[in-house]
Amino acid sequence: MSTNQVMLEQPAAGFAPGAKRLLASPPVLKVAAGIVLLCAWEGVVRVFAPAYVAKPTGIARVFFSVVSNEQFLAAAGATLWAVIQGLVIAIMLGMAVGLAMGRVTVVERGLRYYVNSLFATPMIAILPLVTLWFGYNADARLAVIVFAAFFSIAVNTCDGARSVPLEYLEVARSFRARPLSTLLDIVLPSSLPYLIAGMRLAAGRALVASVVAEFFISIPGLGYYILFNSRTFKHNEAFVAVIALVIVGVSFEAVLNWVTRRYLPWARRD
Amino acid sequence: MGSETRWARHLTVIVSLLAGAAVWEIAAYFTTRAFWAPLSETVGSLAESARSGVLMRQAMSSFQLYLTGLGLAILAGAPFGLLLARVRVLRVALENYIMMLYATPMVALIPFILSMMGFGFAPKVLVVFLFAVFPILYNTIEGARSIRPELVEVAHAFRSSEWQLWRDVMIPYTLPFAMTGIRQAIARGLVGMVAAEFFLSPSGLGQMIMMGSQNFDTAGLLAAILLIVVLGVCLMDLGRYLERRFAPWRGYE
Amino acid sequence: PATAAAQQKLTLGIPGIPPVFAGTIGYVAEKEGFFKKRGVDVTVRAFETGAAASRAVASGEVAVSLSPTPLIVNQISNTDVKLVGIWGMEHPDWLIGATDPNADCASLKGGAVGVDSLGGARSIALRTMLLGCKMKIEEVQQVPLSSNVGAAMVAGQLKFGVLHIDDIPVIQAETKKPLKTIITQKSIRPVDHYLLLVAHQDQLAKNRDAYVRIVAALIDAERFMRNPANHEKVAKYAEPTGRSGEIAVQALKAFVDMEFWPKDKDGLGAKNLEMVGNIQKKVGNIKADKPAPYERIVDPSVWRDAKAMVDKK
Amino acid sequence: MVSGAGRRFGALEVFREISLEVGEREVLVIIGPSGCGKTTLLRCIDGLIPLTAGEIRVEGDRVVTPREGVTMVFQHFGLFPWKTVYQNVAYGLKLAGCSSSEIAEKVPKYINLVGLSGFEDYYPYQVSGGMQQRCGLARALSVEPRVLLMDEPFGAVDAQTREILQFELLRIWDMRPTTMVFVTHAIDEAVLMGDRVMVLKGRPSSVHEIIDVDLPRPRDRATLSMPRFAALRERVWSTLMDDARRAEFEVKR
Amino acid sequence: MVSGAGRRFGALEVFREISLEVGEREVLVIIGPSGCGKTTLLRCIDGLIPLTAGEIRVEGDRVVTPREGVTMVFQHFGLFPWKTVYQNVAYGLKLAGCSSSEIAEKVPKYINLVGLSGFEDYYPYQVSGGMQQRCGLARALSVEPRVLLMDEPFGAVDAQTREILQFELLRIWDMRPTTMVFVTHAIDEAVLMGDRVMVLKGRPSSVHEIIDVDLPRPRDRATLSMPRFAALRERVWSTLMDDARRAEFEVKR
Ligand SMILES: Nc1ncnc2c1ncn2[C@@H]1O[C@H](COP(=O)(O)OP(=O)(O)OP(=O)(O)O)[C@@H](O)[C@H]1O
Ligand SMILES: Nc1ncnc2c1ncn2[C@@H]1O[C@H](COP(=O)(O)OP(=O)(O)OP(=O)(O)O)[C@@H](O)[C@H]1O
Ligand SMILES: [Mg+2]
Ligand SMILES: [Mg+2]
Repeated sequence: MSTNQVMLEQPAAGFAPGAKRLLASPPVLKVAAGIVLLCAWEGVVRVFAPAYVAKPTGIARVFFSVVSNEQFLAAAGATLWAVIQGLVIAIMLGMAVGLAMGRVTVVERGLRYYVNSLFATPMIAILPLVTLWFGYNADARLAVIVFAAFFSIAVNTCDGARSVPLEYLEVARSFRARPLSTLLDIVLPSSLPYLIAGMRLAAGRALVASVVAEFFISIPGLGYYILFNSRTFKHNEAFVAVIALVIVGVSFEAVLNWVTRRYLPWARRD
Repeated sequence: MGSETRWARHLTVIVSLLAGAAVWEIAAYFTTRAFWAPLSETVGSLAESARSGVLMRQAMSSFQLYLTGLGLAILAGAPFGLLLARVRVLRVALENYIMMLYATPMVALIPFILSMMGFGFAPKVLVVFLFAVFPILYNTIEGARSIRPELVEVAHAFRSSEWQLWRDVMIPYTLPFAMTGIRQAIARGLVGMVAAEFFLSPSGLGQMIMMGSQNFDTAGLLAAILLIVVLGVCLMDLGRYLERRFAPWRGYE
Repeated sequence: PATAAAQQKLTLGIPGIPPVFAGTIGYVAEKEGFFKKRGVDVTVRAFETGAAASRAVASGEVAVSLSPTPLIVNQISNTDVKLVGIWGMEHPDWLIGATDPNADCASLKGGAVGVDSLGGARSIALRTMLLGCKMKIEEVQQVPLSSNVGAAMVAGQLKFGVLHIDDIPVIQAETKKPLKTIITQKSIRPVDHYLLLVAHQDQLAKNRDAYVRIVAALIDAERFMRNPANHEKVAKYAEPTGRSGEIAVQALKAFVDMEFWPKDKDGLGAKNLEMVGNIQKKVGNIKADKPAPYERIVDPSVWRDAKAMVDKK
Repeated sequence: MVSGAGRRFGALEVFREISLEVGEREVLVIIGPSGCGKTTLLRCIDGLIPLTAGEIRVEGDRVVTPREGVTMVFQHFGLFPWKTVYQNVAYGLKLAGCSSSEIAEKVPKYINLVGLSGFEDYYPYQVSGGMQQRCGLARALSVEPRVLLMDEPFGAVDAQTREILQFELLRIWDMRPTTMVFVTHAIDEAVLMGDRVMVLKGRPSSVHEIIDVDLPRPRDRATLSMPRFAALRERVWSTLMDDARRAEFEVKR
Repeated sequence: MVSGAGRRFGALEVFREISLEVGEREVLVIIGPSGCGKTTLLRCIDGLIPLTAGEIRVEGDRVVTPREGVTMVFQHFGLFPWKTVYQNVAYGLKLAGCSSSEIAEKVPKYINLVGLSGFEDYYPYQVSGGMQQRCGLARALSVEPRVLLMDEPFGAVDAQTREILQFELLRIWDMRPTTMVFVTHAIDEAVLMGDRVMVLKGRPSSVHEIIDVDLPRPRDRATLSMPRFAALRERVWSTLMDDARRAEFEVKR
């Protein structure tokens, strides 16, 4: 029950409470706000901006031709695939390193400064170096994605592994559990929520990384698609790619939420 | 025993830092200078640019951009977030869109900003702003959603007026969440700053990196990156400090 | 002739997204099948800037790239990168254009001028051309826009830009206004150098045959482009550069007339390159004592062998 | 005071047809299994939420909103984590519109009364649960209410502290008797505190029985040893038992 | 069994010179104010942490690490939130190396014993506190230990549930008496459950008194009404009182 429900429980005064309630119902509100925002965008662009600037009607006009365009699909596929690959690599490496750091003090002390400072670094900054090492190709994009995602996973897994509640470890010890079984039965599940939080962060960073890499390296992908089309003043087309990116970002979020609800029902955030 | 373990703790850290420095230095002798420059040269380059004043100028330019963007994001994000926190209708209407924008990789908008607003200071500030503002909004709303209804009820039980409710409950409760948002904004804003300096008109530390890479001046490139790493770490710590500072009562968590 | 080189996939990097018109020769060689004919498998790829393309060559990622000569000369003079020029385009067609028909040198002061990137080819050209206006580069504001300077001027974002000849008809067609040419590179410095086809020294030593075949294919392409009968076709190939149809044909004529793509020579004029080196030293882009020697910058032997290969047939 | 009260949340009818009257200076204890609507009833009496049937009158007036002179002590303490003990106690007075000199005089008095002197500047998380509830009690007492509503005030503190607090409350009440509605789970407590014990039962719950507690006042530890106490305790227990068992097996949420 | 036991955390000496012996099938209750080291002592007996002085023997062997045949029920339940009730109960058996057929046979038996049948597939957060503690109890009982260590098993459940669970535990114990060390805060509970009640007091704490509980077994609700019960209750209280008061005022952390 949220704050405001408390207040809404106050006797509803005024006329036609039914209509009022309908107007105030969340879906109606959300859709209305969406329409208002789109109209505002359309209006502002029409009045103030040059003709080529993206606006809802323009985007709607080109939308279907763009999403059925092979080049666009290839670009979207390339970006998505790179992000997924990068995330998988980063998750595996990050979990390994994070768990090691979380459970083995020497590893933690040895790596702490590196992992923490690279976690705090905007990964765009190392793009020029990465292109030198990996070349101007998809490998470099993958490398940037992995770099961007790895540290948030490692840091979070490490936090998770370190903050396994002592009481659980105590229970395990009391039942004479062996170290491996403790790791699998307790440390891993108990740091899962942290891992998920890390993945949420990592997914966002990975998307940024892939777009930036494509800007910089000029290889096919949504970032490049945006760059090319906006440079040729086809903003509406380019914006479809932005929408695709938003969808990807939001779906990552949704998938993680779903996974949390479905498989980690106990890890609710209160 | 206590001092011994502390010594051991420092030892591992020192060994690891020294090892890192050594690897950095030695790696340079196994590749060409274009790929990697030794630590000594990097530090030399850093000292050189500090001496010539380039470093100061570029860092100031970056900082100006960063602080302006971040400051605007805070000024706009926090009050608007609080407003959304209290006005349920607004919040319900907008929260999904804000979450969407929170999940959007804002770099993708840079080409549009470039061709619409050009290349001056303003569009760069806009980029930093866009990177920074949504974490603040998002977290403030999260805070508002998680506000403990008991506390609002207490306020009502004591016959609190609307503005007293704001003063005594809403703002104190949401502030730490806004601070979490600001911590995230501090980190994201830095990314925004570098992105703006890369992809809009080069300036500041971003320009140093670009120039270094273009001229195969790897020492200069590494120097600039090192600087950004240090900056990132400091800002991250600052963010954490702020987060703690504004919620001494959060000790129970 | 199926040689070992044929198995290898090679890439030719050209600058600009979308690419500059000079890169048309690459597309012609690719699409007209000259590379295949010479027994190499080459794809043309556009890079954000010529600098990025040359970095890709240095990292071994790309076999050859067309990159701005001043930049390459700087890089070779300042660092130990193993780049070497094997073919080139001597004639820069740079000019400073203005959308305002009354603009002149004086109105440039403090204004925003579109370039490709800071330190990029257009930026260096701007610095040179400003000498003709008795101005320093610091007196204008450079706006890096890759190869979109023209487009930005069309969109009204910019009043001034460093442009190629072929940008003029495009801008005029879009804005339906005449474009004022404030100054041209050629009028300031007739002897200059624009683009170098650069390769990595080690790769070149290892796989020289392939490089000879690439240059041979480019020679073929140049001859093909020279023939007015082919202009329609070339204009179609030039599509990726954003110039197509009538505009491309016009531009093509202008470029062929000025022998933009070197006609039966290697385009590696020693005088031109030394000139570039000296200028770069003078403006402070070269930090070493003096510019790298001609022999270090280029390797004309590849072109010689390629010419022999073309003539043999 | 309460007549024919009923309350439903959507389809769930929490209680129905509850009527009760509390005399002046009387302590009415409400006991019932978890989830039977004790808290809800108390919130209705305080005017925090409206009834869906029946009506509530305090001192003759119908209750629609929290009224002056009625204060509630919450099950969850309801302290503001960002306020110190002192500020929390002062909160009620501040909202009641007391002058700052009045506040400065009364707050220490009540802090002292509940035995918290010396802890004025602690944040709630820094003191034990028992002390937090004392603080909540001081906040409620400080406004000198005519009616005190207590919602399981000792539900969240440990057993020994609870015993201490119970007798302390009895002592405070003896010093300054007020009308009190006291909700609890614990049978000992119900019998010890109440003049009458009202047992809620059923689903929707209603008044099952009202038991008069004829133990003499003032009550103290000796009361616990009286055979009459054990008998009353047993009586309340047997009234409750079946229901409590069933409730225990109901899945939360 | 425990002789001259002492334990310190750094500078803080928690308890010293504790000696006690628990006979077979005897229930020893340890009671003491919060923070006096009850949990710590139990953890030492279980072998989770070592003593800093003295020694502990179980069945003649010195305890250095958790031993087979001794199980602990935790104050905090110690259920794994990511395991269902069934999986939690099975955990102890699995680690004891039971075959899966044995697990499949025993788990339902003990789940039934504590009255949790039908809740096998619920996660801990889905069931009430009382049910969570039953689950912890089933886990401990399922390995059929010879010694049960109970650390305030009913400290976190509500008063009525607590009464129910107490008598249920008595019933289970009557069916299958085991040696038991039972830690609690609550005096009722101590007197009700124990054959002897050991009162810890002081700072560092030590055994203050051991009170023999001469109430007949089997015990049931009627036990509560015996005058002897009230007398023993009062005796334990008066032993505890002063200390508990002082502890209550000590700031946590
Ligand atoms: N705002 C609400 N919306 C919907 N249902 C509610 C709300 N508040 C309480 N309930 C439901 O009303 C019933 C009674 O709740 P209440 O908190 O009054 O019980 P209680 O007797 O105080 O329980 P406890 O002894 O555990 O404190 C519960 O089933 C609860 O789920
Ligand atoms: N791991 C530890 N490190 C340092 N001090 C500890 C540790 N565990 C317990 N203590 C301290 O030892 C003292 C006794 O703690 P313990 O948990 O045994 O008390 P307790 O009697 O079980 O209290 P409660 O009744 O509140 O459960 C406390 O002051 C506590 O702060
Ligand atoms: Mg309640
Ligand atoms: Mg304890």
